Parts: sequence; C-alpha cells; structure tokens
Amino acid sequence: MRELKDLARRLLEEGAVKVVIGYEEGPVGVRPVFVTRPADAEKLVFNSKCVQNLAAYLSRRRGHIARLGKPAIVVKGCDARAVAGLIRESQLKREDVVMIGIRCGGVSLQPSEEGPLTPATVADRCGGCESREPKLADHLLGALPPAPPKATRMSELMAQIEKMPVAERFRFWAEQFERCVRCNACREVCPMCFCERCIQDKSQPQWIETSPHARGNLSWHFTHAMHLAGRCSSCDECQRACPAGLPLGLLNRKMAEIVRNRFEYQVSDDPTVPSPIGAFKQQDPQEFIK
Amino acid sequence: MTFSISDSGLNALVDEVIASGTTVIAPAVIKLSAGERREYQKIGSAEKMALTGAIVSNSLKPFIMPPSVPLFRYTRAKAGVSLEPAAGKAQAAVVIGAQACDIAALEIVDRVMDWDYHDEVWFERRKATTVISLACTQADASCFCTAVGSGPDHPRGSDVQFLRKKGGYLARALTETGKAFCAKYGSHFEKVGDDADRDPLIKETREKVETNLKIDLGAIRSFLTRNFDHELWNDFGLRCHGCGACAFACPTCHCFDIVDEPEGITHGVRRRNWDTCQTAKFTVHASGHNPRKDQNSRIRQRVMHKFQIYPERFGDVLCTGCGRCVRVCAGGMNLLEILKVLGKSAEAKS
Amino acid sequence: MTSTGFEPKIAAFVCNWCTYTGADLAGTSRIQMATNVRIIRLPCTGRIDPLFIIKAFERGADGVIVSGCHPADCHYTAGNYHARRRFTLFNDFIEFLGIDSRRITFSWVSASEGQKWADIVNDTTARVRELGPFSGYRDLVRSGLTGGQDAGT
Amino acid sequence: MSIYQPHLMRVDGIIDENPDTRTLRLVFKDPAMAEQFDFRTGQFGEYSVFGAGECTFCIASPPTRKGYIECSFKKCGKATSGLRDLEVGDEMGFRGPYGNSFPVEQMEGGDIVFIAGGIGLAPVRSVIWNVLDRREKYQNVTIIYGARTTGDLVYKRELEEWSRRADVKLWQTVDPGGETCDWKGQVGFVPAIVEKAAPSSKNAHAVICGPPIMIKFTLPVLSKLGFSDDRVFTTLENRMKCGLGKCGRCNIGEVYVCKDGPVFTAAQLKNLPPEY
Repeated sequence: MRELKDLARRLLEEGAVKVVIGYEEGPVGVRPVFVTRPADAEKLVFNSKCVQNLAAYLSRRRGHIARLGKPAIVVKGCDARAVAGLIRESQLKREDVVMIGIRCGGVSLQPSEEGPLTPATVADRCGGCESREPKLADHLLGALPPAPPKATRMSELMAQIEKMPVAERFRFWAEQFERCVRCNACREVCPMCFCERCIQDKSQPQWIETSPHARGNLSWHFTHAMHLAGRCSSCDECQRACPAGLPLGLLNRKMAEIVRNRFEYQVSDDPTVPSPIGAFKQQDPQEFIK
Repeated sequence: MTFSISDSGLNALVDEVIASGTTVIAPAVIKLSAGERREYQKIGSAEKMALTGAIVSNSLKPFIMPPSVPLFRYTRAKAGVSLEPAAGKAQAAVVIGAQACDIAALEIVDRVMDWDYHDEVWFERRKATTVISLACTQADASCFCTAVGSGPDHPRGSDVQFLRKKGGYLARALTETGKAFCAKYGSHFEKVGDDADRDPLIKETREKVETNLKIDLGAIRSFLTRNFDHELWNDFGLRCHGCGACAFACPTCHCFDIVDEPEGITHGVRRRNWDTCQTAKFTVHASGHNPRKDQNSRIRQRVMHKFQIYPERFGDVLCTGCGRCVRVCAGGMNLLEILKVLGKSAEAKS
Repeated sequence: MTSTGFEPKIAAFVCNWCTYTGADLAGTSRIQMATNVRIIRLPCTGRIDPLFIIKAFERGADGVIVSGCHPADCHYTAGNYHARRRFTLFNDFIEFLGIDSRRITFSWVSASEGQKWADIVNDTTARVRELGPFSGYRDLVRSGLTGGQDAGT
Repeated sequence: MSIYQPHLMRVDGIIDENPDTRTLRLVFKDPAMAEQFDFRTGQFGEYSVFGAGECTFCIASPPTRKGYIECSFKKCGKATSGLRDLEVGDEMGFRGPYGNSFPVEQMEGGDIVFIAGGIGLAPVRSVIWNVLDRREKYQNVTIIYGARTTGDLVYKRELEEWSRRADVKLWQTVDPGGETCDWKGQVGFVPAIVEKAAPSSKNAHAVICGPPIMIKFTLPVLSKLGFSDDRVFTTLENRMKCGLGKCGRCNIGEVYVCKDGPVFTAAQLKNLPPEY
C-alpha cells in the first residue's frame, strides 16, 4: 500500500511523529511493527490479515512505547472505536496521536490466513460492519473495498447458548472457564484495559481469586465483562489471544446487546459521546426492581 | 528390542489400560468455538484417540504440574492451627502418542525439581505416569526441535517409543518402566519389528524442521553471558503485551506462585499456581521498586533463563523447540527470529 | 417448610440511610419474618459492587437481596441512579452466565417501609428455598484444565 | 511432609521496635522440632500467616541462642499485615532455614565492621550476637548503625547494651535533621560516619546491610579504607516465593538468590546484572 508507506515516511521525516505503529509481514503472518526510522516505513503493509487492534499499544501502562515519543497509529474502523474510547476516558489527548485511517474490506480471523475472505475465514465482527471508513482519523487512505462476507459462528453459538436452560448454561460456562489458565492475555491485549493496577492484583482484600480454577476464572471473566460494559469496541482481540480458545467475544457481545437494548447506546468512534455507565437518566428501566 | 503393534492392537491395549482403572492421556480432537484442535486429554475410550492431525495445541505440563494445585488445607481454631496435606497419592496414568518435544520437556524440568530439595508435588505425578511417545510427523514453520538437541523421533524421556509404519506402529521399550509395560500388555504386541519399514514421513519431518532454524547453542550461550546490556534487547519488547501466554503454553516453563485462598474466616487452602516472568508482578517489591521495569528486561530474562542460565546450571537448554510460544502469541513475537538475531550477533562478535 | 429441610442462606446488601433503617423499623415493630437473611450495611446502593454479589455466591450464599433508597431519595443524590444502571446490566448478564436471576432480589425500601422489607425477606427466602441450594458456584474448584490430573477440592 | 508445608510456630513475644517495625519471637509448637532445629547466621525463612500468605525475612536472632527464632518486619503488604495482627499465643508457620550464611568461622581472628541502615540491622544483628556470644575469637568489633530519624532506630535496648560494652565500638547516627535535642550520637549519613569512624581494614571483614542507596555510597568508602571486595559481605533482599530454588522468582543472572545467596560478597554483587 504505497500511500501508507509514503505518508509514514513523510510524517517521520517531518518529525510530526516519532514512531508509526502499524502492521508488517512477520515470520508467521502479519504482526504489529514500530517504525521509528523513515527508511523502515517500507515495512508497513495493510491487507486483510491486519487483525490486531494496535490501540492496545497506546495504553499508558506501556512505558517503553510511550518513551519513543508521539505516535502515529494505523487504524481500521474497529480500532478507531478503541482509540476514541481512550480519548473519551482521558487516557489520551486527541492531539497526542496521529490516526492514519484505512478504508477496510474486512480482516481474517488469524493474521496468517492467506487468500480472499470466506465466511469461514473472515473475523466475526466484520460482517455488516458500518464503520469500514473510519471517521476519527487525521488521514484516510485506500479505496473502499467490497463489503466482507458474514461469519455466522458467533451468532449461532449465542443463539445455542440462549436456548439452554439456566443450569445447562452454567455448566457450559463452567466447562469453558475450567480451561482458562489465567494468563490474562485477554486483559493485556484489550485497549480498554488500561488500569495501572488491575482489581485482580489488589490483595487487601482479594476480591477475585487469582488461582486458575473454574471459580476464580468465572469471577474474573464476569468482572472483566462488567468493566467493559458500554466501553468494549468489540475488536474480539481477547478471543483471538486466548490460548485456551474460550469464546470471550460472546461475553462482550452479550453485554453490548444489553447496553444497546437498555440504554440505546452503541460504542462509536466519537469520543465526545459519554459512556452510558458513567451517566444515568431519570426514567431508566427498573421493571426488575421491586 | 523392537516390537510392533497394529492399529487395532493399540486400540485394544488402550481399552484394556482404561478398564484397569489407569488414567489414559492421549491427543484427542476437541471442538471449540474457535475451531477444532488436537489436545492431550484424559480419554474414556480408545476411539477418542487422534494420533494424527495438527500439532497438539497444549502440552503435558497441565497433567504433571496442574495450573492450580492445592498444597495443604489450613484450619484456624481456638486450639490453634491444623494443617492437612492436600489430595493423596496421584493416580497412575499412561500417556499415549505424545510428541517428542513434550516428553523431553518433562525430563528437562526434572532437573530443577530435584535440585537439592525433592519437589514431590511434581514427582508424585511424574513417577505415576508412564510415557509412550509417537514419532512426530506434523511439524510447521514454528517448530525448531532439531535446533535445540531434540527431534521428531528423539526418544528422550519416553518409556516406550512408537514409530508409525504401515498398518500400525513399531514399539521400542527404552526404560525399565517401558519394558514392564510392554511385558504386562504383551498380548497386544507382535514380537518382531523391523526398523526399516518405519514411515518415511518421519525423516521428511526432521528435514523440514531443520530448515526452520539452525543455531549454535554454545555460541549463543557465551554471547548471552557477555551481552546483558546489548542494545538489541531494546526492540524485542515493543510488540509484546506482557501477558505470559507463551510461558503458560511452554512445556518447559515451570515458574509458579504460592497463594493462600481463604474459603471462610477460619479455613482455606494454600495453592501453587502457574506464573510467568513476563509480568511486572513477578518481581515487584513491596516498596514498589521493580528490578525489571519494562517488557524488554522481561523478555531478556526469559531468553537468558532458557538459553544461558538453565544450561549453565543444569546442563540442559530449557526449551524443546515445540513452537507453542510462537503460535499462542497475540503480539507476533517469534523465538526463532530472536535466536537467529542472537546467533548472527554471536558470530559477528566472535 | 419443604421436605428436604433445606434452609437457604441469604446475604442482603443494604444502604445505610433507607433500607437499613426500614429493616430496623421492621424489627422494632416486632414484624415476624424469615431469619435466613444476614444484612451487610453499605453507605449507598451506589457503593454495592456486583463483585460483592459474586463473592457472596462464591462463599456459599444461596440468594442475595440488594436494596436501597427509592430514586430521588438518595442521601448522595445520584447513588441509586448509578446503581440502577449497573444492576440492570448485572441482572441480564448473570442470567447469560447461567446464574438464575430469581436468586437475586433488587428493591427500593425507604426508612418507613418496615413491612415492605419483611415482605421482601419472606418472598426471597421462599423463592430461594424452592430453587434449592446454589452450591454450583462454590464447588466450581476443579483441576486447572479439562482432563488435567484432578487438582483436588 | 511436603517441602512446602511449614512448621507450626507459636508467637512467644512481641517487641515494637518503632511505630512501624515489630519483632516477633517464635517458638516451635512441636518440642522435638524445637530441639533439633538449627541454622547458621544469615539464613532466611518463609514466615506463613495462614489466609494471608508467606513473606521472606532473615532470621534476626543468632544461632547461638537455642529454642526460639526472631524476625523483624515492617507492615507494608498483605502477609506482613497478617503478621502484624498476630498476638502472643497465636499460631503461624515457618519454613526454613534457607540460603547460605555469613562465614563467621572464616572471619575469626580478625576485626569485624558491622554497618547497617534502618531495618537492615535485623540480618546484621544476628551476626553481631553470633560474634559477641563468642567474643574471644575476634579482635576489634565496630558497629556503625544509622537510621532516618531517632524514632526509626530499631533494637534500642541492644544498642544500649552494645554501647556499654568495652569490647565493642558503637557509632550510632541519624540522617541530618532526624536528630532530637537530647540525641547524643552522630548526625550524618552512614557513608560519612563510616569515613569518620575509619575502621582499620588490616585482617578485617565487613558486614553491611541497608537500603540500596546506602550500600551504593558505602562500598566505595570501604574500598578506600582498604577493604577488598571479597571481604565485604551483604545480604540481598529481593522478591521470593518458594525459597528453595524452584519458583524462579529470585533468579538474577546465573544466581538463584535463595540458593546461592542471600549472602554475597561485594565482588559477587559487582558481576551480577543490575536486576536487584
């Protein structure tokens, strides 16, 4: 993508930014790259394998990246929502990051997935995506590719789970959470998980059991979903990063559905719209409160 | 002395072992929302086994050192504290069809677990497990077992080694336990087994893996000893998220945490959980001082411990080249790439 | 009393200004109610973190009551409004995770509604007694990985 | 018994050294264990408070005094808060002794200089009493101890006792501004006082323990006074969990601090990577 390389080189040469966070072809598929020298801008690529959400690298917890100086970041529509989330929650000032938006034709599930996108290889979030042309961007590159095919895995699994009686649903999740080894990759890759000290690491009192048994894992994943309510940009990185293959995207998808139905709020890439959990209305629903 | 066993013979053998009450752990296909995988599982019957297919995605570590294991239960009463050791003797188990990289890892970790203090929480399960390996025929671009002294058909750590042949497997009993196992279930084995008709795919797999990575471990080790402050460490850590999934997936990573978990005001359990040097929490002092402040220093520790510190102290590289750290990494870190850079820098230096 | 003689253990997270006083009023007016409830007093429903409820189930509660001031009565003006939004999410989400939301009662009980508090306690106790014990959560401690060697309780 | 299962101890005595530092005297609940328990000065242990966790401290009492062990700690985390809540008669756990020790035999026949800062006196105190209980085997004994303020001084009674002994030269100091009107000791940072005391380095060893900043500025003073790096011993304080070489936490460079340490010579410290 010639435009991207030239833009990155120009930004670095002019000193507008100190590092361009983008994608490169790695030894095994596409992976993030941090370009600091104009000559290395040649490494930058953009194609349907650029799955990762680079906004996670803007979190203040990563001192060794912040030290590189003002970043430019390559963003798809879903990534822009995450950067907007960071700005909305004052983790980042809009003028402190240059956003290179790219018109997106959908990405694959895995960064090493060659060939055109099919319903089996496309990521779950891409079908029917309305933000293929990121609005929150300083630069917008590339022609708008055709719309990606729609994957049905997650919606089928969601429907299947919702049909289960409550005891069977509990057993389903218990089986899933028993596989979790608590490596916390779901937390580390999540752009919205920027707490200096996670509630899991607070030991006085220890609210969430840190041992990787099903009970501690259920408490953790429950709390993670609650903390992402109305904030998750549904990039599904937590699900892709999970070495045990847990369907974590389902939890955030369900929470996003509840927030949409209850508070008519959709996470967008407009940082000025406040998150629903921080605000309230007089006539919020309360039929379940006696 | 090489036996041979047919496919049906192996199934009968596995069913007989299961019937005798021994736990059988073998690669089995598991369906997940993220697609199908081959994983080591406790299996209920022989037909659940899947001895061919993709590379096994987990390792044998969860069976010898579970992610969370209780050390003892405590009860605090007026009369004082009483401690009661956790669950009793480990169940006898047989691992069937394990990859060479997973089994070699068990023997490598044995060294640290037996260093001065005998860690019976590890050895209890280790001694109760008979290991039957199967020469590997499914390497991919991330495998580099041949570069770290192992290989698809490397017998290290296996009591009995199976090698695929037409219609069944060659079986070589390598240890006393292995010989006892073959004797006990002798009825399923045919006596003679000719090494010649071993599946050629095994040799092809070895050649394929050799093309992935060629390094001089000794040169890298001496380079690491002298280059703690080398600037190449500064750009390894940028894309790493510091989650530790690599250490959890790694068959040789054995670091752990000890945590007290109260289950009520007066009683609870002390647990040993998996841990990783890739997080800040691993080394932070109560005062807030952290000797390893950023991700670069943690990656340096992981590489140094595996390729310089452990070999220096125990004589074995703490890595069997299984490639799982590359496959599970969300940030695209690649240990083969790091080793190539270190190898080149070692040559440049010497 | 059901035949199994099961008596549910119910934890109640109540706000200090309204519901706690209402419960106190129920006591001083000698209103008879079920004795299965253990009250935990918090400054406001806004302070009641969904983690507390999960912790209650984790440690063996079979049911939970969460109660505080009616909207517009909150001593801290907006505590119960924030809580209402949080519990709306909580109630729907735990249903998705497989925890029966009938085990949890959310209510507004003001300082003068001693009788309402007694009714809440009795209804919840009856409902949870009928639902039976909820040990599923507490006994969820199994080995760290499906098929892994049993790590014991 | 599993190597991770602690011996049960009873809290026999509590001494509050200063508002945030406390010393616990622990006695083995099992008399047979009390009898055969032995350790060398400088070794550490894992102190368990059941429900809170374990924490790592040196054994502050000398091995020459049988039947009990002591540890001094500051309350700053979950486990130390648990320790702090213990009362006399409560029970807790102890695993150890672990690690290597100060080579007191090798130091015999020469002078010894003890330098400590703040709570760093705890590990050094074990060595001091070990030496003083066999005082005849050593020449001159100098103790240089400093703390931020007079209120931060620990083991006040023992400092009193040492100051009265003829065969011990004691220098007490507080950081500038930390002194009170009736303070009779020195005023100044420990490195400056060491320069002032100028102990002779002929056939002498030094034992030093305290905050990293103090060690960093005192080592050059010692080498200027003629102490060679392999005659200066310190104990390294870093994060530990198992204490017996398995959990990988205390691994710095080729050293496992819990096995090859915690006592190191200044020479060994110099070629350790700066990760402690």
